[in-house]
Amino acid sequence: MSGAEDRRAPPPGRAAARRPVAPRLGRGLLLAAFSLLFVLYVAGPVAWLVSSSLQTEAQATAVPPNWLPPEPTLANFEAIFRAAERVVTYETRRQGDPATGGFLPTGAQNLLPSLRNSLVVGLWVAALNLLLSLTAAYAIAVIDFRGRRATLYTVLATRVIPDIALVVPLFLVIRALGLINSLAALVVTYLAVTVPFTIFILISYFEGIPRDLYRAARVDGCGHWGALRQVYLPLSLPALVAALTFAFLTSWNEFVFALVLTQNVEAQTLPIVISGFVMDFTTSFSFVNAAGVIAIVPPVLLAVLFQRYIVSGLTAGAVKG
Amino acid sequence: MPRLGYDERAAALLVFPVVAVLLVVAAFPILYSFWVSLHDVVLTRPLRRPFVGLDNYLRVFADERFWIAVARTTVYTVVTVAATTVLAVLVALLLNEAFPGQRLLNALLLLPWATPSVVNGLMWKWIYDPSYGLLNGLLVQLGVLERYRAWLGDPDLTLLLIANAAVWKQMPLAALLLIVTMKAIPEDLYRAAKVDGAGAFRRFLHVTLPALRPGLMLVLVYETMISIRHFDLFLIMTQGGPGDASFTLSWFIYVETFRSLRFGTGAALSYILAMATFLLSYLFIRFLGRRL
Amino acid sequence: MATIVCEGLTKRYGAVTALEALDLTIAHGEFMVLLGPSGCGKTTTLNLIAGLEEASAGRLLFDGRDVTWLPPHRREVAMVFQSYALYPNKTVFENIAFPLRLRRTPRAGIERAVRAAAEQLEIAHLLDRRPHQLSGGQRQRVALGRAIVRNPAAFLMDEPLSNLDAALRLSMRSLIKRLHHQLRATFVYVTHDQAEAMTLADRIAVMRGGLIQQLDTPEGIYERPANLFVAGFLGSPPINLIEGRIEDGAFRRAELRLPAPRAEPGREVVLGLRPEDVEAPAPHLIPLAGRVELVSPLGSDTYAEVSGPAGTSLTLRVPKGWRVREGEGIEVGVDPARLHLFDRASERRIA
Amino acid sequence: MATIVCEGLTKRYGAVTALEALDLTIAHGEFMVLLGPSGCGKTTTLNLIAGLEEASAGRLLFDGRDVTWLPPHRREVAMVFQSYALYPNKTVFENIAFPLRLRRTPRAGIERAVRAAAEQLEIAHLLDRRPHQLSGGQRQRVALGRAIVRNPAAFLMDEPLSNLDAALRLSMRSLIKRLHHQLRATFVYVTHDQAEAMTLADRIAVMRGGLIQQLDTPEGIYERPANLFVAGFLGSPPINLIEGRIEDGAFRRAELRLPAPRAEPGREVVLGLRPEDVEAPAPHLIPLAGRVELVSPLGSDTYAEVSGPAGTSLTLRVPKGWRVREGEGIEVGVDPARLHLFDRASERRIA
Amino acid sequence: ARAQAGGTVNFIGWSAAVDQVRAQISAFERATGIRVNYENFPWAQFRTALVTRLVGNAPIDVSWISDAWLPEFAEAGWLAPIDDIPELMKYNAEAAEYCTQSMRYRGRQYGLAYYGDHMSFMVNAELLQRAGIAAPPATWDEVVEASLRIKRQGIAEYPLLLSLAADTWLIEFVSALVFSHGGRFVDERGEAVMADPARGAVRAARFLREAIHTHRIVSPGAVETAEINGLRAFGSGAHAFAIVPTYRIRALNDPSQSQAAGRIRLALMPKGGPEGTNETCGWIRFYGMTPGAKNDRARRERAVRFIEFFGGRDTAGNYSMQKLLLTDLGLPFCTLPLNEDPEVQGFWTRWAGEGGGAVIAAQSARTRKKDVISPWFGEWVETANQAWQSVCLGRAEPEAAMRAAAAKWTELRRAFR
Ligand SMILES: Nc1ncnc2c1ncn2[C@@H]1O[C@H](COP(=O)(O)OP(=O)(O)OP(=O)(O)O)[C@@H](O)[C@H]1O
Ligand SMILES: Nc1ncnc2c1ncn2[C@@H]1O[C@H](COP(=O)(O)OP(=O)(O)OP(=O)(O)O)[C@@H](O)[C@H]1O
Ligand SMILES: [Mg+2]
Ligand SMILES: [Mg+2]
Repeated sequence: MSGAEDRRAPPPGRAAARRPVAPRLGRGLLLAAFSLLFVLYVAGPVAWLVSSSLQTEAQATAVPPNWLPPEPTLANFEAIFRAAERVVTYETRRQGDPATGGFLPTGAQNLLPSLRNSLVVGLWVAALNLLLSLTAAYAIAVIDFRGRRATLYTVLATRVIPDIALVVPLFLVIRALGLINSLAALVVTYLAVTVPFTIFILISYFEGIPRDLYRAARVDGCGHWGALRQVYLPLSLPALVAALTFAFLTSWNEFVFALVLTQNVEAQTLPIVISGFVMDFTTSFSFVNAAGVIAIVPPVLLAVLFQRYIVSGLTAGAVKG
Repeated sequence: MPRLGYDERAAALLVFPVVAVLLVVAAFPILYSFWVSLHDVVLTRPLRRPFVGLDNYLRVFADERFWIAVARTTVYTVVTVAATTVLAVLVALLLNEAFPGQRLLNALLLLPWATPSVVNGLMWKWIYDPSYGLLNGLLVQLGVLERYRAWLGDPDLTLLLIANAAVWKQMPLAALLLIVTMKAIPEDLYRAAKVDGAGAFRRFLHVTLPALRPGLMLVLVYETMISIRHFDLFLIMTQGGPGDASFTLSWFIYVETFRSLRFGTGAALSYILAMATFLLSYLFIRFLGRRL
Repeated sequence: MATIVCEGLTKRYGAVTALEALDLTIAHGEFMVLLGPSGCGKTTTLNLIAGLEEASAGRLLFDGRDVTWLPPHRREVAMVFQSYALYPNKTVFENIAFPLRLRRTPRAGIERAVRAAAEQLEIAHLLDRRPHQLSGGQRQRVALGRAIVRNPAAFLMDEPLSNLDAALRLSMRSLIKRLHHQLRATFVYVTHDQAEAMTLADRIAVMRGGLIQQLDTPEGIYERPANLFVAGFLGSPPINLIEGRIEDGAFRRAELRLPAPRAEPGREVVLGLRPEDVEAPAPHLIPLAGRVELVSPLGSDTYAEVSGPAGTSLTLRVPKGWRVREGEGIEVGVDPARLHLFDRASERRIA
Repeated sequence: MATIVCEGLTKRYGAVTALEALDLTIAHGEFMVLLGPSGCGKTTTLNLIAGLEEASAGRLLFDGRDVTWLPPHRREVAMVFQSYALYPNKTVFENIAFPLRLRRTPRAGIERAVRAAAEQLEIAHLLDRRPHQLSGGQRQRVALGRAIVRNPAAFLMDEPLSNLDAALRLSMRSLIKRLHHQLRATFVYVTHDQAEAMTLADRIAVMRGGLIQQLDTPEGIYERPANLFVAGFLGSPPINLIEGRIEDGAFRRAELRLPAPRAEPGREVVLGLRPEDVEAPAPHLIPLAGRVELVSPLGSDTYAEVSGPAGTSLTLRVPKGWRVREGEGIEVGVDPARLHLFDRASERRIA
Repeated sequence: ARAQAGGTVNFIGWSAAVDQVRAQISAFERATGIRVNYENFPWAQFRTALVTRLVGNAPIDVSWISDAWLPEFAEAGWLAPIDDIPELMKYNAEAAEYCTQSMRYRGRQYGLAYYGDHMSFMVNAELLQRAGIAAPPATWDEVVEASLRIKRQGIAEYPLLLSLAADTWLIEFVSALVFSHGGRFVDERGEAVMADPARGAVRAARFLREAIHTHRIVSPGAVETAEINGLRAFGSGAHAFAIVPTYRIRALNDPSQSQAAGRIRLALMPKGGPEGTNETCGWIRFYGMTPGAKNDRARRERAVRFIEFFGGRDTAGNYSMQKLLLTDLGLPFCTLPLNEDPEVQGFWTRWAGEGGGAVIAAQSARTRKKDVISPWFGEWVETANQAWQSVCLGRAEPEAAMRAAAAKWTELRRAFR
């Protein structure tokens, strides 16, 4: 009906008043101060790890400490990456002397394979964990079935017993399954170790997702699987990232179970190999630290990759009220 | 009234995989160690392991070391959990802000967590070392300290120093969980609070903090669970010492099980610790959880 | 298409009873409007029909089949939520397309259906946005769109037009009406808008505190309200209620006297007079005089608060073309056939 | 109390301009209603006034002070959000009490104020519940409660009554009116309900696409709409618009001829006739005849769709007491003073 | 020669001398055709890993065992005696008596030595010289005196270095102190005498306490100083005296590992108090065989050959492994014939200085095994460690601490019957 557009020509643009600087400055300073503290606390020790890994043993244990490497050396790293699988005979054996920089703990050649083992185990655990805990968490958080709470508490209860008490029986189980010294043993074990808590993480997040969304999905024709896939999965990305990181890093860090369930380079994970560098006769801190630095890198890279999924406002605009 | 049970069936199906994994891997060890806790299993006497009911538990309660361990564990757990939680809240608040460099800080946050426990223990032991430790070096260079001193060797400080190493490593997970919870807070609530007249601090108090409840529940439950059972740092850093300064329950369990080879009392101790852990977790969940 | 039968449907939330033994039969293709004050259980009724809440007691039948425990996605009902419940991660297009995708509609069919719906809802230019980028009314229309692209057995709509402007509401109303005619699906529709209720409904159920007060056609509800509550609830401004008693076949209150032939003498009653049921005085009408206290012009109409006879205070719609001023007298005529009479004790309608 | 001045306020979301150089002065204690179609920028305006969004351009003054960059919690405005935005962890009581707590009101004072507000909002029995245990309308009233317990410089209300039933809406409306009288605070109020707009507003700003179309008193808006859009936007059912041209001081379209003395001859115009502006034929009225196509009884009134002269289709309100039937003829009278005339090209009002 | 015997030996050890072990394994595999499956874990976790495997019946044939565990493991049935295997028993004839004794429990022998060592008293000759001390002190009183002098002159803050962290080494360090004070923990009948103030244990404890708290010649940090940290600290040249495992002499005098290289000399363990002797504490680690291996003919044969090759002579008739360990790492051995080997003698001269070898031999002759080794050792040592640490921390009177350790001993001993 209304034919021509009645659009007043916009009045000559009056620029917005200049945004005052003071409050922004205050916030900036506060943030900067806290950021600095944060960096010092979180990255300080790691910085030392890096710095000492670039020093020789003598430099690293000097008094007063060398905060920065006086003559940075990559010897420790070179040693790790050069170390190759070799036949040790009388001729090729190493006589340990940790201070020379050329020192290489036996087992250094296992570091990269164990890094691979750790990665494989961690990724499998993270992936399977997600599958298992997503479904379970959805059921517990969303579906009102009898025994809902009992399920949660039972699952959590599997994690209250100290690992050290479970070491021997777990060894028996894994042996019965014929999985000793296999990555599969670690994967199932870590699944059992991480799943209860990732379920818990996801549940507590799911409960915050507006229930009307679930209802809408159900009315639109989703079964429980559909609601999980279409509503809960996409809306809980941050929690998924947290759960994934948790599962991955827990397997990445785990020590006691790996110690008893694995025997050699076939299945040993990074922590086991690194702890093997802490030897009775010769411990090279600078070398251990170099290994530590290498161990830190992959998870941090992964984390950086996944971090962009930790965003806010995922449910903005979904419901009113 | 007939009940179709679609929900029940779906729930069963969805929960089944987890239950299966746990049954295979977790159920036997847990039941086995419970069985052990009811028997007098001492490995140096392999031929006799009679059923003794709750004797192992009673023995433990009668052991003065147990009460020392309870005291140490309590101090350690409370300090670790409290410090982790408070720090994590602060860090989460910082990282939840948008500012240049925030992504970098986010990546840095992962550093301690990604540091393998073994390296973490060694690193802190090194930092605390009485003759060439960094802490000494730093404090002396800053003029705070006159000469190098023993840190872990001071029984009044040992637990706190170990706790510090633990907090450093555990805080990132806690912070991440809190950040994730914060991301789920509807922006509308902040807008409402602003209009209602709340400044930044009150918004934190009245909007962020209540909304953080589920996150705090996660953090408290998890941190309690692992702190109360912490073991590897003690193995690497103090082995329960000096004296009994870091003689915690989990260390006691280790000693009883693998040093004394008394699996029976070790298991009984484990179950006592497990009960305490479960109870605490339950309280946190009931207190902070929504529908749980 | 479905006949929906609620048999004693009850819903309790702890100590709160949201719905109490609701008996309601909605026929094939009927357009049923639920009307009632805030918190009376309308949304709860829809939720129960959709299967989104478990009934605490009672049965629900679709076409004679007991579906009380049938999960929602098997019920083939479409619903517009009072809270919209849009999928925040999906675009408007995907939100609307979602139910079709779940039904494996071919891609082209979806495209066509969604575009057509968006066109009708006047949100075609918003298809690529996400819900948080929309205004309130736009969100509401997306929610509506998600329902109307479907072809379900029943539509459940919970105040689907509440946040729209009058013009839009009108066109949406006719859109829904058309939909109803085309699909002949059963509709259960919640609204607070009387015009909507009256124009759309085949029948209206007026609820209060979880109970149905009256179930009737729109005219029935408006013209023969079953009790005081229904009478008072419909109409804006609401009906004027005057307490009095029946004497000599007439309603009496002090000097006020109005004919009421069919009422039982001696009864304590309440007389109802709708503000719009007054006209210019005329011989066949009962005259009613008073003093204008307050005038509220609403544009299309003007209402006056009048202190009438026998200490009553009445709200009356000023007949077309009159000019009234506050403080002046006014005299109007009332058609006795349009008066409502209720028993004061039982609050039931007498005549 | 505050005078609110918007100077060229502009808000852009990427490519979307939600608000375009809004100039609006709201006086001390004025009740300003924003009216407009869905998505026209009403909520955006409120957000800018409250400080919840940053203006892309323009300035905002409170009592002459530039507050464009003042954070919201320093502005002392109370707001009812379209989406309610209740604090999910707080009880209803705590939700309403929250702004008072922030102002360190004594405990007893809070208790009293919250109870009083809840009483008026008819949610006193819900004070211990949490938002998720409330119905839609109850939530909306809690949101309203949170605003009305305060004594701010300005109230911003975004469709605060949209989910309430007519009866409740009426009593809430008078509650707001009383509040306005008591506090003499400035109100900026968004509504789609014409009755609300007309009764509450001191002035109404009709918006469209981020621009103000007309700013006037309620009567002014209704009776002298500045352009076709405003005319068409107010009124339900909407105004009838008939295109034609001015010839010999009269509006002409085919055989239809209506007096239009003040209009410039030869102009292409649109004639507006509100449905309710027809009466029984009378000598001083222009007669208008047609055939009834559709009858919609709304209870209080009955509307008829009529195919009128010159191929027009008109919606008319059937005068009180008439009985019309579909297919029959009808003849009414129109007061020429109540006709609206707009230029067809500029869409501006002519007379 | 006898190659192609085939099969595999499962051998488990802690992460020490790994390259030497592997070198020897290569030789063994070449010589016998038997494959070796070698697993190793850090010492700190070794017992956990080993116990788990033993309880879980993992197919282990041979394992390194610490003398401290022998009674426990034997009682648990995890170790098989080898005294009915002549191929192995024949080496007793060439082994130091003290070593053989250390592998015996209840009259049966359970293995062949991997290495055997004792705690040595070492001095930093340069610091002594700077302080004008001509000869190393011969008694602990003289040590105190000398230390105080060094301390006064500002040459060293804490002249005496002791590594007393609560780990498995602690009992060996304090045993050296106790023995040199002429003391015993237990008497020949196995009764606890450590609490008897007349027997050296209390005296040793009192010495420790005074050294730390009265004379301040030992750092309070000693309670957190583990053996390896102690080694580093001594190697940094900041201390004049230390008790160190003998094998560390190689590292301490190696310029690439120690700043004090070339200045560390060995001396006899000082005597403590009136009944003091020069005795020290020794320990050995040995190759043990599991019953599982022993009861299976084929496995047993392979295990025996493995133990012989490593703990006895290799197929060429040489004590190759022992020599390897000494020359590469400084680990002393139990096999007497090797002492005559010129290379070995050269090694001692090179690393321990002129006469160093003689001191070692003399000290070796004054070495006692830990008298507390028993089936309840693992449990008792926790209490003992705590007791010693409490003394060092000044939190317990030496007498009371020793009484507590004695009480625990008696209690466990009774309970074991
Ligand atoms: N984040 C955003 N991104 C893009 N466009 C937006 C965003 N928020 C709002 N808009 C658009 O800005 C315009 C004005 O929105 P606003 O919410 O002010 O409308 P409104 O007048 O309140 O409408 P309603 O009556 O439907 O609530 C709308 O067209 C809307 O689509
Ligand atoms: N989870 C709950 N716990 C307790 N009471 C509830 C809960 N949900 C709803 N109620 C109550 O049940 C009653 C019916 O709610 P319902 O949502 O059906 O009302 P409604 O008729 O839709 O009202 P409105 O028009 O305000 O949306 C209300 O009084 C409400 O307070
Ligand atoms: Mg509702
Ligand atoms: Mg809006």
